[in-house]
Amino acid sequence: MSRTITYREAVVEALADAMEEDETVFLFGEDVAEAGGPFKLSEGLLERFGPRRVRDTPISEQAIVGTAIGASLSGLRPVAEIMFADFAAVCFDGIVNELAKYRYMTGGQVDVPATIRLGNGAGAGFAAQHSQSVENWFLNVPGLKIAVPGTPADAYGLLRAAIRDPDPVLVFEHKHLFNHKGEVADTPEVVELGRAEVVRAGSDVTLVATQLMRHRALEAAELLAGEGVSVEVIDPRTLVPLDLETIGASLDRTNRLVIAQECSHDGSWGATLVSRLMADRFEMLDAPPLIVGGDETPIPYAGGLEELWIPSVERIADGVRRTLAF
Amino acid sequence: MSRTITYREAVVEALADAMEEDETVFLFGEDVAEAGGPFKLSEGLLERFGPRRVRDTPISEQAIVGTAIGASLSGLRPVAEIMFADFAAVCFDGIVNELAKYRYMTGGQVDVPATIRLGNGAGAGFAAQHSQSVENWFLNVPGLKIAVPGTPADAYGLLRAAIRDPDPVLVFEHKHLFNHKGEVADTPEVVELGRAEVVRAGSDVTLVATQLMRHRALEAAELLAGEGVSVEVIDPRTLVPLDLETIGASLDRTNRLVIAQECSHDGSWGATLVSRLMADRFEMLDAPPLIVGGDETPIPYAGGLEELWIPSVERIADGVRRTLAF
Amino acid sequence: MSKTASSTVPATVPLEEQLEWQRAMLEIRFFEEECHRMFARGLVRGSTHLAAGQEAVNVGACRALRPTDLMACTYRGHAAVLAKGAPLDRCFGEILGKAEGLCRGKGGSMHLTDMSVGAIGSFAIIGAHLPIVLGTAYAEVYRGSDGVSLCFFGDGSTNIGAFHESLNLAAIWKLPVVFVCENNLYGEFSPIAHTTPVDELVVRADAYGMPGVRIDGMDIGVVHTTVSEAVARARAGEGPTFIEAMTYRYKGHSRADPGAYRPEGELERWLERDPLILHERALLAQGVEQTVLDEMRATAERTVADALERAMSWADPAPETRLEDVYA
Amino acid sequence: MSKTASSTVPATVPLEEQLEWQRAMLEIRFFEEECHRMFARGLVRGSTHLAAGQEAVNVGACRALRPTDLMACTYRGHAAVLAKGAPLDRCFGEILGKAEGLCRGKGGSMHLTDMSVGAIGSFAIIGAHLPIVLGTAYAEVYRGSDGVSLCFFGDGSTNIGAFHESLNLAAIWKLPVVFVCENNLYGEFSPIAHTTPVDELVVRADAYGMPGVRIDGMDIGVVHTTVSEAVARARAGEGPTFIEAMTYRYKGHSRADPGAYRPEGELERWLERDPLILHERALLAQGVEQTVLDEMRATAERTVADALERAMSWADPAPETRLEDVYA
Ligand SMILES: Cc1ncc(C[n+]2csc(CCOP(=O)(O)OP(=O)(O)O)c2C)c(N)n1
Ligand SMILES: Cc1ncc(C[n+]2csc(CCOP(=O)(O)OP(=O)(O)O)c2C)c(N)n1
Ligand SMILES: [Mg+2]
Ligand SMILES: [Mg+2]
Repeated sequence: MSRTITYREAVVEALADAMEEDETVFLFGEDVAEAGGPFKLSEGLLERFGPRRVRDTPISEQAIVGTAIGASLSGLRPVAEIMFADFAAVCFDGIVNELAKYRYMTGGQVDVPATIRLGNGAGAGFAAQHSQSVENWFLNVPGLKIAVPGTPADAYGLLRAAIRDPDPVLVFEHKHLFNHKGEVADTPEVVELGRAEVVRAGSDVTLVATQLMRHRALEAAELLAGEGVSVEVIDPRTLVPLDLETIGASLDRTNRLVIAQECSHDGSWGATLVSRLMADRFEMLDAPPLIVGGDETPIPYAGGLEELWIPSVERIADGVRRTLAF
Repeated sequence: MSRTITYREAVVEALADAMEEDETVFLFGEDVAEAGGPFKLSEGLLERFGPRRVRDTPISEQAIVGTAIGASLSGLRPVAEIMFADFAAVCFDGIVNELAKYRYMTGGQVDVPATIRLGNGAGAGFAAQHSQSVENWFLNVPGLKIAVPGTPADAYGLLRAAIRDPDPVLVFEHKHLFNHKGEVADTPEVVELGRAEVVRAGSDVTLVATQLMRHRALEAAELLAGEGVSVEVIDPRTLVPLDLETIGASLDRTNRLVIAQECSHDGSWGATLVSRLMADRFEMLDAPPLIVGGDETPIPYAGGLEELWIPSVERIADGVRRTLAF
Repeated sequence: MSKTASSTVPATVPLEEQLEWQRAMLEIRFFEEECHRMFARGLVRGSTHLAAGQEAVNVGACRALRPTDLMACTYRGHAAVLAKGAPLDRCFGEILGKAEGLCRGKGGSMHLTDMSVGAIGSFAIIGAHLPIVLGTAYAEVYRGSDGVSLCFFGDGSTNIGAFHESLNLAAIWKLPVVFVCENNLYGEFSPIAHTTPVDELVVRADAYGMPGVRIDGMDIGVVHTTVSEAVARARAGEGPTFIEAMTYRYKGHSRADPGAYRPEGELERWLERDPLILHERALLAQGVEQTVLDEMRATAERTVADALERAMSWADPAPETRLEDVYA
Repeated sequence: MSKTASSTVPATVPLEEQLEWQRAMLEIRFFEEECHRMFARGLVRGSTHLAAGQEAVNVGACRALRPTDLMACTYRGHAAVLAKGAPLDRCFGEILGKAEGLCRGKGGSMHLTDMSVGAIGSFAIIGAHLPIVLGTAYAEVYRGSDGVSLCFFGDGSTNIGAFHESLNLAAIWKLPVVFVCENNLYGEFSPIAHTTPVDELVVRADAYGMPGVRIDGMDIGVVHTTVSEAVARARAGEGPTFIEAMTYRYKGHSRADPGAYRPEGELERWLERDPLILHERALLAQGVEQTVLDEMRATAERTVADALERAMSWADPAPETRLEDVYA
């Protein structure tokens, strides 16, 4: 049996179920407890689990990330919330130099099962410092796993997997999807990290997208279906580990690749994916891989401008058309 | 007339000449003044320019970057030193959210001519947190310019250009090259940002590399010349702006691309370059672009391990051979 | 609270200037009320944070500065930016995302900036601007000029790393900075005691050997006097000062927040000491006619409404402008 | 300084334990001397930072802990990690980059870690570990156990943001942490007064409502007593303490630094109060025979030499191990 819930509800439920399952799981961050979370992603959890397991912190992101690392070393499974993902910049050292490298630098002496949740993405007019898709800052940092759920089912399933995982996982929750509704099973599934989802099968072109772009990619695919084009839409769901097999297998059939991403090109996961696929599947491609992304600019505030910055259904469809026309 | 100086001497000379030329240029950072710099990159400058223009700071990288931003807003040309580039992580917010976006978010009200110099790269056993090639963290951050000098001439010329530039420039100075010697003109040239250098002309394959890798790429090219292979070695010198024209023109002749980089693959400038070139020059390539880089791991301490992590001349040459054999 | 409490009148400030304070506070209050209505009508994107209740801190402090002095504030910055002299219409324009907005529609409510009046920025990442005023202040020292940089920030912001680094560097370099903490008792939904182990934030100044003072932030006279002293010391090369101004925000943290976490009666108690009321009483006590004040209020309301109307009439930014201003 | 000055003998510490302190300090001193020679011979990669002179702080503090308590220290951490109980040979092994080094050769001198003895890490990014002990300490609270986390850091590190956030959170959460500042007067080549506007760092504890105390860090008895009290308070749920231990590093900042920036005679003055000498005098005063101490010294020297010899004989890490330990 299944039911329809919002992305936000899925996050709350995942947190609750994880805490129910494992006594070592606890949640902390700014206003996550008494206020139920700045985005209401922990509503009711303080009441249910008490202040030992659901804790408010000062405005101190470095201390938050450090607490997550230390608690991990001591065998707990901390879940830290960084309100807007952009604030990862104020605790970047803890994430990239400590959290990511702890296991390695100690020669494997410890597990570091910390989960860091971050509110990602654009679309609501929060401007350049509260709208970024911040997963791209962490791609060149071996040691982290990166989850980018795009649906309620994945928001639930990837968060549960992240919390169980013995390695640090950054879970980017997309702010513009918090009210997005989707199906989950009565007992929702845990989604293995590193498994892409073929969201829609198709044969003419492989269209890869995450989070908000996944939905626009689907819409574009439907639009194009009306034009007689069969688009396969794939959501990698985690960028590290990256399921190159599923994407590659699709490419082997379609021979054309389009990526839709909510970020500028350089240093992006899309560019990374192109480079990886080129190395292995150069000969499979009939057209140059095409990335539909944000402009090489910060994200503007004004509605009309932000709308142009974020790839639209039409821009994505157009990318597909150009790739097919090559 | 020209002379031979070290990379370190080139940096000191560039700083001195910039301060001589422009009264608004000043240098600050940890131990840059009285001690002449932790890496002796500002030796003699305090004596010459006094404490107003050459200043020591506390161990406070956020304050250092902030000072650079503020001084820029007020019309000075600050040059801030971040000792090891890895420490950019503790002041990441200032760089990516403030410095990079200031002009944009204010609708172009100000120039932000700050220069941030950072000690980059591996090779001396400083381990995972003091050896990274940190330019990759900034690729997905529009608004910054990124210089990666590999020779004394470029260390001089790019730093001078960075200081004159009206935009923020991160200048990554490679620690393992500080004692490296090279030719500079008696009055060394300022190197325009965004112009790659064709370091060695060749016709069989285009080999792109920066900093330490540039030198190994050259050695590999010489090695391969002995095998009858003609390698064109190109050093982009700045990653933003990126001189796609020069690299692309080379590719149009060689039809084969190898990149040597001192970092892991995902989110790297090499992956970015591959993706950009694929978009424009897909049909020019006769073989898949190949990246010779560091492992997808943090950088290990032990000599034998670090040596394996950093691409060697032999590994680079091998990459070229494989590309040619495709 | 006595029904006749009024703001303290600094002997040295001409009545005319004191009337200007009231005018500025009134315009700001009306501005914020318009913003509140604009959200309700869906005209404001993202979030917005009103400073209603805190006007005395912003106006009292900014009017202790010269026009050429610099000021940085937070996302709760409409009041500060207006107090420093930014035009009402272009502030509205920015919040509405218009081409003629202060930042060409690229910044929005949280990022009002007007370099031309010395409002160097509104900062929405907690603590981010404190390091930046170090640089503007050092530039004054560097040039041998006597300009001052003033920096507003909230109580909750005193727990972030950048705060610490900034106060330390400002102190050791003896920079001409005035740090003004707008202690409105809450950081988002958390009362300060929930996150901060000291009762008075001003004790933190001691950690930097910096003079610190805690004042009534509802009393514009007190704010003005205290900040003026700090500014004078800064100009004289005697270094930074930390001022903790006790104040209150009447609205919730941001537009989505009704402020349900506040103890009953708290808002009402603060409203009794509304800076506009306190200062009106002070003006009356100095012989200003009530009708003059009533007219000032009416004019302010009209001025603000006109500014909004103008801003509403402006064009949206042209699409291609989004690609401008990344590099020079 | 009197030629008969000695360390303070805490009445409650058995003589046997006091002898252990001396043994530990001797081994550490010899260990560091070997390191010094190893650099000279090119056996150490990167940089290395010797703690010679600071042994009383590390040993006095670590011996106030239980084996199950946790300790984090800086890149100048050989002494602390050894004091917490890490084996000499595997520490040497790590510095030499051997497969049997504490961290399999992946960490090196700046990153000695031995979780099995509660030495959770040596941290080379200034301030990075202070937030981390918040988590280890909270884990004790979480489990209802009474373990304590002790955190060493330098004087210069008190100017970085992470210091501030950590002391604040530790205080507001009343975490069982003991913060031990090794004030050796310099951060790299900068005397503390060059970078820090307060004479005594301990005043910074007040900014967090945290008990703070400044002590003689050359006197192992004083260190041990002070840390023991702080540990007891932490165990009892009374929260963190800040201890500023005045000490001195005999060598320069790192291997490349001859320490030329020091005023003449400074090193000599500190050497007179060498913790090994002070404590030897205290032991003699309690009736320990000089011959026993001489033999202890000789044994320590031999033990260290043997450990180094063993470590030198170990194999380099196998190439493929560099790809291990990234993920579980
Ligand atoms: C680094 C960072 N962390 C968290 C936030 C989210 N946030 C925005 S406002 C705010 C509360 C700030 O409180 P305070 O400093 O007291 O200012 P006030 O809102 O009361 O004016 C928080 C936590 C942020 N913007 N930046
Ligand atoms: C964030 C950061 N900035 C700068 C450095 C470079 N650095 C290494 S040690 C050191 C001095 C630290 O001084 P102190 O805290 O007093 O410790 P000590 O070396 O005296 O033990 C500095 C600046 C660093 N490792 N990390
Ligand atoms: Mg507040
Ligand atoms: Mg020190």
